[in-house]
Amino acid sequence: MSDAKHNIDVERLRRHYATMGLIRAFEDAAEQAAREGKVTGAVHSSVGQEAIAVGVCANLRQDDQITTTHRGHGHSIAKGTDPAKMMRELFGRAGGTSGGKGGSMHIADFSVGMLGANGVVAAGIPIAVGAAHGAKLLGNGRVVACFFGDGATNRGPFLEGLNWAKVFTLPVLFVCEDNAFASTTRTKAVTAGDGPAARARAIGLHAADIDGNDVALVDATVAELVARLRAGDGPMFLNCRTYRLRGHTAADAAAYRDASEVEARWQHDPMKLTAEQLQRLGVAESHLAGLRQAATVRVAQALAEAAAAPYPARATAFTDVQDVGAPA
Amino acid sequence: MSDAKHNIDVERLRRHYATMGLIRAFEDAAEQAAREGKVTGAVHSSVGQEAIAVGVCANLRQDDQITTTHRGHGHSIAKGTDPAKMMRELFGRAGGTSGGKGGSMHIADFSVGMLGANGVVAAGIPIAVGAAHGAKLLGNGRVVACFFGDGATNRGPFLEGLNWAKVFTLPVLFVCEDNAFASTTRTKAVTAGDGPAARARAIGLHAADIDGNDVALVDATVAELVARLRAGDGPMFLNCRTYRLRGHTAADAAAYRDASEVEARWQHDPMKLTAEQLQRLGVAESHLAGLRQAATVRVAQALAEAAAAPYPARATAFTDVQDVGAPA
Amino acid sequence: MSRITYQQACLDALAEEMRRDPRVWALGEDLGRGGVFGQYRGLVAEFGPERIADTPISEATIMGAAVGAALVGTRPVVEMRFSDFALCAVDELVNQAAKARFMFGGQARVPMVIRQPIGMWRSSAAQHSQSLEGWYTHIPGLVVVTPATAADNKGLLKSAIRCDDPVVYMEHKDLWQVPDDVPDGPDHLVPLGKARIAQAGSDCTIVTWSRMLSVALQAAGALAKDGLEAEVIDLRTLWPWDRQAVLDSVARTGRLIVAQEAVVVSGFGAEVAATVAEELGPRLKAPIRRLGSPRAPIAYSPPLEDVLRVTADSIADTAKRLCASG
Amino acid sequence: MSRITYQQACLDALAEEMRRDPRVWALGEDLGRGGVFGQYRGLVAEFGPERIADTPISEATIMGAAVGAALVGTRPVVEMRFSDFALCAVDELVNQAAKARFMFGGQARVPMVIRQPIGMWRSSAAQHSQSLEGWYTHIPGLVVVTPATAADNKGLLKSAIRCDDPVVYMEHKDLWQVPDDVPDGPDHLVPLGKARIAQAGSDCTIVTWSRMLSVALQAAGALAKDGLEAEVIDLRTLWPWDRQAVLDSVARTGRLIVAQEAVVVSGFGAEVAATVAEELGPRLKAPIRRLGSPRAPIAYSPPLEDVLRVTADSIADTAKRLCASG
Ligand SMILES: Cc1ncc(C[n+]2csc(CCOP(=O)(O)OP(=O)(O)O)c2C)c(N)n1
Ligand SMILES: Cc1ncc(C[n+]2csc(CCOP(=O)(O)OP(=O)(O)O)c2C)c(N)n1
Ligand SMILES: [Mg+2]
Ligand SMILES: [Mg+2]
Repeated sequence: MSDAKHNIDVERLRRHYATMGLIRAFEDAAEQAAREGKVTGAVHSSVGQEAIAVGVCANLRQDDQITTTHRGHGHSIAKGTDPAKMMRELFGRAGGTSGGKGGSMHIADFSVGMLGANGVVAAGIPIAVGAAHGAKLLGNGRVVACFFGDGATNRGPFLEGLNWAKVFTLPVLFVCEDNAFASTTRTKAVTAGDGPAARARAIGLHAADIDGNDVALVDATVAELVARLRAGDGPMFLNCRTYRLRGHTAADAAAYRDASEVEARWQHDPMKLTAEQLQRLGVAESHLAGLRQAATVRVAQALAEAAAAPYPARATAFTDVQDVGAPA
Repeated sequence: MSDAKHNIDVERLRRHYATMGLIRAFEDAAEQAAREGKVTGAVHSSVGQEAIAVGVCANLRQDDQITTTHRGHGHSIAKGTDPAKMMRELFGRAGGTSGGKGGSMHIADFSVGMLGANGVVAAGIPIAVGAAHGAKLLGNGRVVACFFGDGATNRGPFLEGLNWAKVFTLPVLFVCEDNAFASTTRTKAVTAGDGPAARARAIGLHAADIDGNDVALVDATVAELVARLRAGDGPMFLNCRTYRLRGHTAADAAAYRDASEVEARWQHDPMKLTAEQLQRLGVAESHLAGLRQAATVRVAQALAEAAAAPYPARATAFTDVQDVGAPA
Repeated sequence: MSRITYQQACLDALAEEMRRDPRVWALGEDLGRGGVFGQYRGLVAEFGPERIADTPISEATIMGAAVGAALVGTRPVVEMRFSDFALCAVDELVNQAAKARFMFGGQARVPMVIRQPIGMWRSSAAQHSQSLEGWYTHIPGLVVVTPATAADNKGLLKSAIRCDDPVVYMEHKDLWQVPDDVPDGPDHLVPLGKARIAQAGSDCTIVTWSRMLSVALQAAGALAKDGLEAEVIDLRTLWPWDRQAVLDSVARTGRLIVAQEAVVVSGFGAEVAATVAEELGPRLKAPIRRLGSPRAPIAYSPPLEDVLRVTADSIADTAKRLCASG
Repeated sequence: MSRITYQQACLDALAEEMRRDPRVWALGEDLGRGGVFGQYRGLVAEFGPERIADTPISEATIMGAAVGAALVGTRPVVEMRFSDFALCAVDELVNQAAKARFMFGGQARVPMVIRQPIGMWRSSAAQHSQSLEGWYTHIPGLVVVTPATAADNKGLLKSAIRCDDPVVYMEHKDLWQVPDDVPDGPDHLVPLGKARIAQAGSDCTIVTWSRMLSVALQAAGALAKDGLEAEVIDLRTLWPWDRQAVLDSVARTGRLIVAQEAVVVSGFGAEVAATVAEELGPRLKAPIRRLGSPRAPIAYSPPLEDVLRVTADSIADTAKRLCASG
């Protein structure tokens, strides 16, 4: 059985829903842990944006690669990172994805092609472009998806990176998560012109501009774009309209926007939309509740494990610095 | 009498020709002096691009402001800088525009609103934007023209500066001198999309894209754009198609392009085009030759004066550094 | 005198200077909502969005536009949020702001303040924790200020805003909530380039700045219990720095410790140590000692982060050893 | 042994390494036409435009793309043209290249070489003349190399390309045409972190690097005529630097001069001086002396530019005064 509109099969959509639920559960737990002081660094939740991560990464092979941002838990999970390892990272513990050295803003998991989150807005763009440049030089057929926010489109590397990718005909999919905010500022208030896709087109990229809360739509659109990447057509651009349902960080109450605005946006929550779609396709709500429950349990377990895990050995503060000239 | 096409009056066009001739003479002399080792730093000639400098600056008041690039002699002269002072600067002498401290790449003349050349490609863009931001805050009604090359449109500040100017509705005219080269590279080979104007439009700017070798056209176009700036319509963009008739610097023989290509472009030399136009309007070639001759004489005198001028006092190596904490 | 926080002190300073001089304005991301550390809270209500300007995420142009705006006669206060992000705007700071006055032969000045909060702030990790003050002392044309107390964060910020040259103004992220007695009224100015003897002593000299001041004072307290009198000097301004105050002190004590949070290698402590060695070398009673971070990126995990911190114990131990020898 | 220029030496080094390892490639502006100093001349003919890549004027992305390409297993050699322009790419170098290996817990490495020619080159003025090597020694994760001779510009570049961490490789613009005897064949490697005693001596130690080496050797020649034997040490690599070689030498001579072209204040000479003061302080026979540029931007006009230069005379004079005292 499949949804006519996007020709998506129900099993695929069900898997998307399960992964989105896992991301949602992870974000909720991470935010809570941050508020309780158990996670000592900043946590940027991607609640409301799960469909993008899942719809994009569903079209990537394990050895394809992604770069992400400060708001990267969802992308990591969608690409295949073990949430338990990532939670240990947030807790700064041994066995975390980066051995506790990076925390939430520097999640990376090279084993699944997750080349790293970034604490500097837009800094992942040139890195993704370079990874694609490397893939082309090595001829390994990999493609790279580069996630960034709408706020990042006002930084220079956005222009430079897109131009570079086009000039060198690189297999990069640029994915803008157009969530209406850049920290406490409405992105529109500081952004001129017709948006990210228009900017990309002016640099010669093919660009799609879609509802990023519709996971089937994201999936279908990306399938096409990635096929073009693999065919050697050069970089592709995808703008995903969405909304940041939480504060900028776990510490941000986001009082700069009306409760009513946020409530209205919850009606467009991708988890809700996907559940409705699955129900229309005949999947029972009880089954969906089971998926959500499984995610909650898995994350609760990850949380408990992380809280119980030991801190890294102090000597690791000086490992992985550099081969010559590291502190003794 | 006036030229119907651009409704330019002959006296104005004659003045443009004279200024263009002055720039041409200056550039020729400066390049020659550089080759002879009399000018010790790099010289970037604007030969072939004079119509842009003149057509733009003719529409600025003395207290309006400009920023320019490494290739900025023409803009400076067009804005009103004394060529003799500028030549002294190139010779590194006392009495130069920057007291010999800056040289060709750091010409500035605040007395006529010339806020500085720049040795860093695209660095003048944010500075121009900030000058316009300042003008708006001070409410002094000034407008700012910002000159840069086609190569600069691949640097991040291009995106950031244009976006900023539009967001804050600033009175800046961005002028791209689209001369086909960025140093020894053909700009097109490293630039994706439909060119500078398309990029500007995607950032919400009104953009004109014209033949930059037609001084009457530049003048007429800029008249309109500057009127809109003064009316508070926000930043405007002008792409001027032209050609760099000389090497990147005086030391560059530009062997990476065919002589035949360059010859063909000389047929489109703005000095030649303007002379023909003036002749069509009834000005005798002998009069034009007189203008050119006057320019040559004036520059020769500037050159002689510069060569005879003393070097700055050595103590000035430590002045103008900073008020507190300068070297003793 | 009022007891106010470091954060409130700089808020007051900026507001007072903006009232005093209509050419002063501030620009940066999220300033309209008070800035990321609340150090602009409420200012937009008094001064409006033109003078407390919310910008795009465009660090290079925040810095570059401020240069342009300064060249034409306004006095911008630039907010970089974290000194780490200012690395996106180094050309604009180092090649443009710092050099324009000189390159143009003194035709114009660049009166701007560049606020770049520095330092470790629990689990901010490698890209949000750096202390790069030493870098900017190396760049001609720049003034570098590192306030350690609320009183100084008022008086120095006001002096920085009145300075006609670009001032890299580095608050420490771990100090925002720390209170101090601050002189009332708009006339409290702290001059650029003058150190403060935070505690007098005769056995050894501890030179420090920024958040490390409180750690050094703690060490001095511990040393006092062992009968050792440490003199603690807060440099306050790193360029120009108060060479004379340091040389006078070390000439008296014969022993120097420089304590900094930054990476020791090529940190500003090297400049202080090298200068003292040049000027007083053979007259010292003991070798100079620098304390600071080992040369490793700053880790996220609390115990790993703590490995890099200079503690009061480490300062006191070092002082004791120096005083024992010689 | 062949007598070749500094420029030819690094051309040979890059070509040899590109032949040896197909993952090595170079990127930057105008490389296809040989690069701005001819240091890539002819390489595109042998290796093609994929491996000698002409880029847009996009310094931030040249650097950032190289980081990405290094993370996935290629070995990029980045050309920044002038170290001044690398200031447009400091986030990518300092926040990304230098930290990725550590932040990601050692999951990946960033084997890249960042070529940043430094130094005064007649009348290049304030934005094309800086020597900022000291900055990068302050940044954990970076290796910093400053070759002074053609032989080293071959052997060190090869070692830099083989290094698995980011190497800031700073050639000096005034050395391109200087010839030297260079060992033949592809096996000439100079190890990172090892200094070279360019001239042995027992009366004082002159520590230097990059172009200043030739000036120091000239000074040593002049001193020899006065019967003073200066030991001249070329550090070659500033991070890691050969502390032991310097300490051994100064322990013997008892006198240290550090000569650098960079601004003295917070330059790498401060690190050398501070280290020697810490380790040998009371055993020195004379105060340490640093020579370098006053803290002013570099002017265009030749006589003003020359005011900032360290000369053989100033080094020799300083050495004589040190040897007289103590
Ligand atoms: C260069 C830089 N400037 C500023 C910041 C602070 N900052 C962190 S996230 C953020 C907002 C980013 O907005 P957007 O790109 O839309 O991503 P979102 O947070 O909405 O996912 C800002 C300003 C930063 N990390 N890096
Ligand atoms: C940031 C930076 N990168 C590289 C250079 C070296 N450079 C000087 S001029 C130039 C070409 C500029 O091309 P364009 O902007 O088209 O100006 P044009 O020279 O054609 O006037 C380059 C690459 C520089 N000065 N600054
Ligand atoms: Mg956003
Ligand atoms: Mg050009």
